[in-house]
Amino acid sequence: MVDTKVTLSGIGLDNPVIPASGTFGYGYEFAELYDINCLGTFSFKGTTREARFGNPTPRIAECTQGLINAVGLQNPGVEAVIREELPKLKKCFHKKVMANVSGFSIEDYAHTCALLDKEEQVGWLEVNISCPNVHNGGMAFGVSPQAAAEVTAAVKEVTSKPVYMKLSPNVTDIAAIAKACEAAGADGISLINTLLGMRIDLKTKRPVIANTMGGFSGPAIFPVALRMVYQVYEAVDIPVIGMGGVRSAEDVIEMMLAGATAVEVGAANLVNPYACRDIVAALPATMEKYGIANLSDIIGKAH
Amino acid sequence: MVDTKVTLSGIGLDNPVIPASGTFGYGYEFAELYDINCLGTFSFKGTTREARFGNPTPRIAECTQGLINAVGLQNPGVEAVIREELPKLKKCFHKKVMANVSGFSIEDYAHTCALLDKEEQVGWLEVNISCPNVHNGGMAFGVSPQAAAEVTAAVKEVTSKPVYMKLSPNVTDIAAIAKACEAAGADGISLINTLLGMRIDLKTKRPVIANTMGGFSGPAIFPVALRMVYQVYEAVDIPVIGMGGVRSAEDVIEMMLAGATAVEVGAANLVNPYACRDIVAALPATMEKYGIANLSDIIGKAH
Amino acid sequence: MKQVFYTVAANRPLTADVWEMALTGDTSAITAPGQFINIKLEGLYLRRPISVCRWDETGLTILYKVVGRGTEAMTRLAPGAVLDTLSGLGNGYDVAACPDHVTVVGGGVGVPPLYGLTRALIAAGKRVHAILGFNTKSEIFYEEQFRALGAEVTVTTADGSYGTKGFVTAAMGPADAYVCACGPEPMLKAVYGACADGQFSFEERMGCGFGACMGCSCETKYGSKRICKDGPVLRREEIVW
Amino acid sequence: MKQVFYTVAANRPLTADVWEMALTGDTSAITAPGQFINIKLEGLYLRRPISVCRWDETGLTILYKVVGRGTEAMTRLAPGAVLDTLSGLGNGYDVAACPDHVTVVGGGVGVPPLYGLTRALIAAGKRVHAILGFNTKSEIFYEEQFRALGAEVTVTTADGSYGTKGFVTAAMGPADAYVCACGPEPMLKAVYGACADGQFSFEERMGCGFGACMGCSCETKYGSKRICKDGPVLRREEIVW
Ligand SMILES: Cc1cc2nc3c(=O)[nH]c(=O)nc-3n(C[C@H](O)[C@H](O)[C@H](O)COP(=O)(O)OP(=O)(O)OC[C@H]3O[C@@H](n4cnc5c(N)ncnc54)[C@H](O)[C@@H]3O)c2cc1C
Ligand SMILES: Cc1cc2nc3c(=O)[nH]c(=O)nc-3n(C[C@H](O)[C@H](O)[C@H](O)COP(=O)(O)OP(=O)(O)OC[C@H]3O[C@@H](n4cnc5c(N)ncnc54)[C@H](O)[C@@H]3O)c2cc1C
Ligand SMILES: Cc1cc2nc3c(=O)[nH]c(=O)nc-3n(C[C@H](O)[C@H](O)[C@H](O)COP(=O)(O)O)c2cc1C
Ligand SMILES: Cc1cc2nc3c(=O)[nH]c(=O)nc-3n(C[C@H](O)[C@H](O)[C@H](O)COP(=O)(O)O)c2cc1C
Ligand code: FES
Ligand code: FES
Repeated sequence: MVDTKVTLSGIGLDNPVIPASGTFGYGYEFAELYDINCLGTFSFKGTTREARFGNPTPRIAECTQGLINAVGLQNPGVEAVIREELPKLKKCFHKKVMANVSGFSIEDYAHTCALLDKEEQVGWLEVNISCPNVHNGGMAFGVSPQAAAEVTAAVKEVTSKPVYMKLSPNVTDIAAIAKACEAAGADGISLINTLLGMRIDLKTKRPVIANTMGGFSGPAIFPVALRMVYQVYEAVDIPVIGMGGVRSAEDVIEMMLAGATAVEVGAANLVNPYACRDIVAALPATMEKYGIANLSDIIGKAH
Repeated sequence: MVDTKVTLSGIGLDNPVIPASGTFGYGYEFAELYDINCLGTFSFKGTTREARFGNPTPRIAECTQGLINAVGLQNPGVEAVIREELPKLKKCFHKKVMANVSGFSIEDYAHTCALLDKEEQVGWLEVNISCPNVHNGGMAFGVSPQAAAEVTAAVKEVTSKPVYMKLSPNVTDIAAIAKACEAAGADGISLINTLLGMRIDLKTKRPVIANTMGGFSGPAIFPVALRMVYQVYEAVDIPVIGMGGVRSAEDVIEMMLAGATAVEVGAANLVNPYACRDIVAALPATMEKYGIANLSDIIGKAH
Repeated sequence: MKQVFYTVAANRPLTADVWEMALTGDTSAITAPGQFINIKLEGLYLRRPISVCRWDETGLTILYKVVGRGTEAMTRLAPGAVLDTLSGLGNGYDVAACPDHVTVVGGGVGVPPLYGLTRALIAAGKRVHAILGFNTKSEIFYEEQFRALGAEVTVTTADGSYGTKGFVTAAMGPADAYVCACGPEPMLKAVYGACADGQFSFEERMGCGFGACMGCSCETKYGSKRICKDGPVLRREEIVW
Repeated sequence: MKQVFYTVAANRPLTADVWEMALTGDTSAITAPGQFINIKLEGLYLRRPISVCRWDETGLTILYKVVGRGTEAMTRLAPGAVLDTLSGLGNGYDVAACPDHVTVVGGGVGVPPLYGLTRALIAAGKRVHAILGFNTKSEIFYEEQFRALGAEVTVTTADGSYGTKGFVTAAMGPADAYVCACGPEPMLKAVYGACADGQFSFEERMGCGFGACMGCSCETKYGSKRICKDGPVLRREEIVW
């Protein structure tokens, strides 16, 4: 029997498969489709201090082997999440969940994380720094090592839970950002968020997405994601959660060889609602095919 | 009848379709397959001061809707190109060709461009700044506005031909790099070069590419390329040549709507040697389908 | 919602660009007219949402207009082909909430879900006035089928080549107070203005089609709703334009 | 080179993981044994290079080992399926350059191109000693076919379960001075050391397969060559390990 277990900052996971934030809601709706306790854990919808409707529609554009989304962090706000979503989730998911947090200022992040820190259901905080900083001309926190470090430090101050900083791939030097987060106290790094992408409608001759551009993800971006996971694994000594285009057990193994301790699955859930369940189910046979007895042994083995 | 003509720095092209550097050799081998005079022009294999064998093999890795290459600028060196390749090309291609130049120091670029400047066959210089600068710890010229500007200025000094700076997409702020090139005198911007990507072989558990990473291109990268073309078109007042994942007449039109005056086609030539001929042939009917009478009218129309 | 692999039983053009496809397979997830299925097509990343036109225990029928790569690919599916779908998506029309006399108003490929709705309304003992709007005579489909259900049918054509000339609202009168509508957004807006109450089915570009991605959200008087899951049918009074 | 759409005429397993596929269509671009075709498969971006095992005016045969997604997909192709290929790629073996006695040495799926070569050599009046190397008895294929051509055949198995025990070099003697070889690189290197002259066919990951991308370059005594166009066959004397 193969062993699919991994450990993420001291918390054991039955397997490394984690639905990615924004593609799995707050979990309970997928629980109508299958028993989501088969998952390692999951990262819930990006949550902000206040409720947000998000961007105007159209928010979705199709691409070759991927999609662009410009949802714009629609969510009911952290207080409603704690009051309404987490209790619903508790009924169907009996593991620790990963709380994905977004913000538009350092204070936003700290406030939201402080509230989620009190929730027993939350195992890890995953802090998405691809968001625009309203105090800095809208430049994303994640494109500057300094800003990334500031968010990290502010969050670490208000929580005792492990903090995973989720990086934007739209940067020249991903390793520098990861290192800055590590130096500021991050417990782990999650990557990649979506690549900035765009499509134009040939009939209307206008951008498909109302907001012009959006976040591109899906199988198309896998080679870029894998490369960044590899680079960040070399740059830091904290665990890395890899994601970007993963859709099969093979992809999970490839990400882990590059350096991922666990692997998130995003877009694949949208086109196949059973994607994560299917990947979890396929892992043991795929491990056997490639001669892997213990999944945690292969982390970073391609280095 | 629709009109497919466009003008690139004063030189008219019958159509905007240009095989991209590195995927069309020095042209004459494709001339055995079809009459390459149907092309707008083409950009020849990246040429350097000295001959280069390039990187160790394997140099190629397959991806979902794309490939990674780590050819490493194999070429016979600028003198051999002028002595041997251009005369062979002259026999089968009767239009101006685009000379793609790479280098590892500012002097390299200037030297190579100065020699190509004397060649009557050469219509434009396309200067690839994705190459590592050996005098600066191997950081690519294309990731710094200063270094990009320096290369631009050095090349402009030695040539009277229009200079297109070819940008690397592996940067935080593509518009800043494009602006720096424009300020330094560039006549146009070509983009995008390949995204840095990676694959790992599950059987050997080693990177597929001998050099670990390589340049990722093909249909998978189209949304990123389109977005950057759109951003650069807004940032500069010089013409933009768009590329990255183009494989159909529709893609050509989408790139032009984003702001491209002409469009290069790379990876598509490798899987379908007739790709560019087929795109040229499909353009008129595709224009009619989308109500376009004059291709040059739609440049940047999505803005 | 349920993942169902349907088998194509028939696939034929009704007009120059509208096709009718009959599928056989499990329809147990379909509970109301106005729901849709989301179809996976070879080589395309996102599924394509298409309304259920009618269904029974053995299968369903969809009508689709050829507008792009996905619907073009659908025309090439031959009987026997197997389609990976998510079936029974969305809320559908609330038949019980309808009064005794209902006007259904469809524009172009907004017409299909109204067929199943009309059948359900008539089965529930209600009277139906069906206003079917098209651009021109050659684009008309399903007029006879609506009549065969027992509905009073008015066809409008924008160019007057058949039936009432003008848009669907040209055929609406005081009797058409409660409307169930489906069609392009400008039509919905016009119909909204011309009636007192009713149910409106919306379209939006979708990521998932089953409520997971928030790609299709729209604002309503009662907060944001997902067109794919809380819709596609909204009650008139909750709509915010 | 020529783009040819071949029709699958037959496709069957010879061993647990080596299959034989017969294709019908235009073979006019194939001019020498040892050339290959490059096959486009649905859903995979790069074409798959596979050697021509034998060919005539009406079609050709390939033998392929199932190692990954592409070759797995090939096993699912039924007779009648149409394959988009680039045909007649590479230089192939130079039959005219061969002496009167030639030893062909193949390891595993290096064996297929040597079948066509052996046939050509014998047709040209030369004697052929074929050394076919496999891991174990159950993996052997085409032994009879080589014999039927009139070659003297030695089979080697690494585990000794059939024929000569050991690697192909175990079966090479002083008479095997001129060798045409195809197989994994370690085998080629060993054979290189065990012979005086000959022609060696190499494999490399390919971008295009027809000389455009420089993806497959290798260094030789006479400068760099593209395995796909200037190769896959190199003369012994030009090889640099
Ligand atoms: C709930 C719902 C029910 C629908 N029912 C029907 C129906 O019964 N008959 C019918 O002909 N059409 C219907 N449509 C519209 C249908 O989904 C689109 O025409 C179809 O997706 C176009 O796909 P394509 O690949 O041909 O076009 P492309 O333009 O190539 O598609 C590109 C992308 O845009 C999306 N897209 C394009 N047009 C639309 C649209 N109007 N609405 C939503 N997404 C779109 C596609 O799904 C795809 O993701 C419905 C749409 C929705 C949301
Ligand atoms: C000139 C030439 C002739 C060949 N002739 C034969 C033959 O007659 N019979 C046979 O069984 N095999 C032959 N091969 C090897 C064959 O090309 C590979 O086994 C095949 O490409 C594997 O594809 P896959 O999708 O199953 O494997 P995957 O591992 O999924 O392929 C992934 C990528 O790697 C490439 N690749 C994998 N293995 C090889 C390899 N050994 N050589 C080159 N590229 C590879 C694939 O083409 C693809 O681009 C030949 C290779 C070359 C270069
Ligand atoms: C519809 C959608 C919504 C997303 N929302 C969030 C979010 O709220 N927070 C976040 O950190 N990432 C979000 N992401 C990014 C994903 O979590 C993931 O990082 C990215 O999509 C790459 O993975 P994939 O290629 O598997 O989709 C979203 C992605 C999609 C497709
Ligand atoms: C095999 C290969 C070799 C390339 N060599 C060069 C080169 O020498 N110089 C250069 O500027 N770009 C080179 N490129 C980049 C292409 O010109 C192009 O910018 C990139 O591939 C994106 O286009 P595509 O997606 O259509 O391939 C190469 C690309 C490939 C695939
Ligand atoms: S399309 Fe995903 S929530 Fe509606
Ligand atoms: S594979 Fe492209 S040159 Fe050989």
